[in-house]
Amino acid sequence: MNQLLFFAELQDRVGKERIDIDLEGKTVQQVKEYVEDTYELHKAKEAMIAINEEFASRDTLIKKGDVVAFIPPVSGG
Amino acid sequence: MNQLLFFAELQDRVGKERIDIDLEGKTVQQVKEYVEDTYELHKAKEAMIAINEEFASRDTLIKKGDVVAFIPPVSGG
Amino acid sequence: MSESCYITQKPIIIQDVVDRVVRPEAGAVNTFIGTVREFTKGKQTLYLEYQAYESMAVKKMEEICTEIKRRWPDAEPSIAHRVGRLEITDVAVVIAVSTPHRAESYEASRYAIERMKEIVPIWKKEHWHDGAKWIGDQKERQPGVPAKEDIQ
Amino acid sequence: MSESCYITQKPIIIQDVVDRVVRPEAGAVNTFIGTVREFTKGKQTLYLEYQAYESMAVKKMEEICTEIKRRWPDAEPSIAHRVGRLEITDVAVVIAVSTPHRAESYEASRYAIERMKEIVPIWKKEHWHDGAKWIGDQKERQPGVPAKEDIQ
Repeated sequence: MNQLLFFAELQDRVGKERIDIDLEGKTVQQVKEYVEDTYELHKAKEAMIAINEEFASRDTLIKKGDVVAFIPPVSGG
Repeated sequence: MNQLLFFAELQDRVGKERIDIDLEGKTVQQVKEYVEDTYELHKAKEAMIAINEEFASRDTLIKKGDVVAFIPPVSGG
Repeated sequence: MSESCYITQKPIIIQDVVDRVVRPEAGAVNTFIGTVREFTKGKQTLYLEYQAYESMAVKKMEEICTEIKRRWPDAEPSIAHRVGRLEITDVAVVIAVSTPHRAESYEASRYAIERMKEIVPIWKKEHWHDGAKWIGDQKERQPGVPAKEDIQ
Repeated sequence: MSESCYITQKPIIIQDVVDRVVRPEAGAVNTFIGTVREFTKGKQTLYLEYQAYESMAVKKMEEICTEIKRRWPDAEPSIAHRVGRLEITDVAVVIAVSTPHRAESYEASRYAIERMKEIVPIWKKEHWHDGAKWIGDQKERQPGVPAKEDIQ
């Protein structure tokens, strides 16, 4: 199993900050497409993905237990 | 009459922070030479002169009541 | 030794961030304070809401501190960011960098705030009279993974 | 409205200087804090003594603020300098500049400290184990009246 985390606008749109879901074996790109389709989240495309709190490239494979977070363009500071 | 003010090293050397003296009609340059000679203050040369709290050029004439200050190279901040 | 980077829901005490970097070796501390501005491009903000992916945000703030120490070996940085609801003029972020001499304190402090806006997962939602919106500066970023992280 | 420039014998409260420039129009405050460094070119300082030609110094600090507002019309600066005996890590000067956006806050703050070191009649005396000396950075200055003031 994996945790899928959402923040900011994506969190508002999904309506949850966290979803427990099995993503093992999928690539980051596949996870983005899955979220885009499932939640009709066009903005998911613009987000970066962090795996276990580190930015991941689009072809990275999700492993068992990985925490996968959608990171929309940041605006802190 | 005029007030002649000294700061920092010049104050330590002269031993006073203020001298009451008539400088009317002298130029800034003449005041510097006077102080240099009277107090054997070689360092007076390096100082700027402020008249009534404004930096003055060397040929400025001292007027009655002017407050004349020796401003050694500053080191605040 | 207190942590050099933290996220808090409470008002940030500027002195507290400065205290984390003041030391006998330093003669200069540069501090950047980000405050909530009332008008952005003519539009009035009523208040802001900041959200963070807290554990990752602290990690990324620490990463920025590490980058700073690599570039300016004598620098000591500290970064604090507030989350939750912030009113106009409230302090959102405080960066403090101490260095032996002043030039480096300015450079490193500037570097820190620019990097904050690139890699730290914190977001703000602007609330106006007629609505609200999560802000994200898409122009400055590439969609997907930024080139930098991709390469590393 | 409190004065934007002042000299004090008491410890400078950083928050107090920052408070003088925080306002709804500003999103950024840059602060420069000068602290007493223990070692300068390998020589240990025990403590410093700052002296000011106070009335003129405040006038010159205000002049710097005026210069800043001329160059960065949206900037709001404040400068405080301490005099008397200061121990290692004590704060000697605090400059705060608020601006709508961050770039200008850095530029104006840097400008302020550079000008402080040029035109404000404040001096420091370094006290060491083996003596003491009034510091004045002759190299950076011309003897006599500086060209700038001469021309104006």
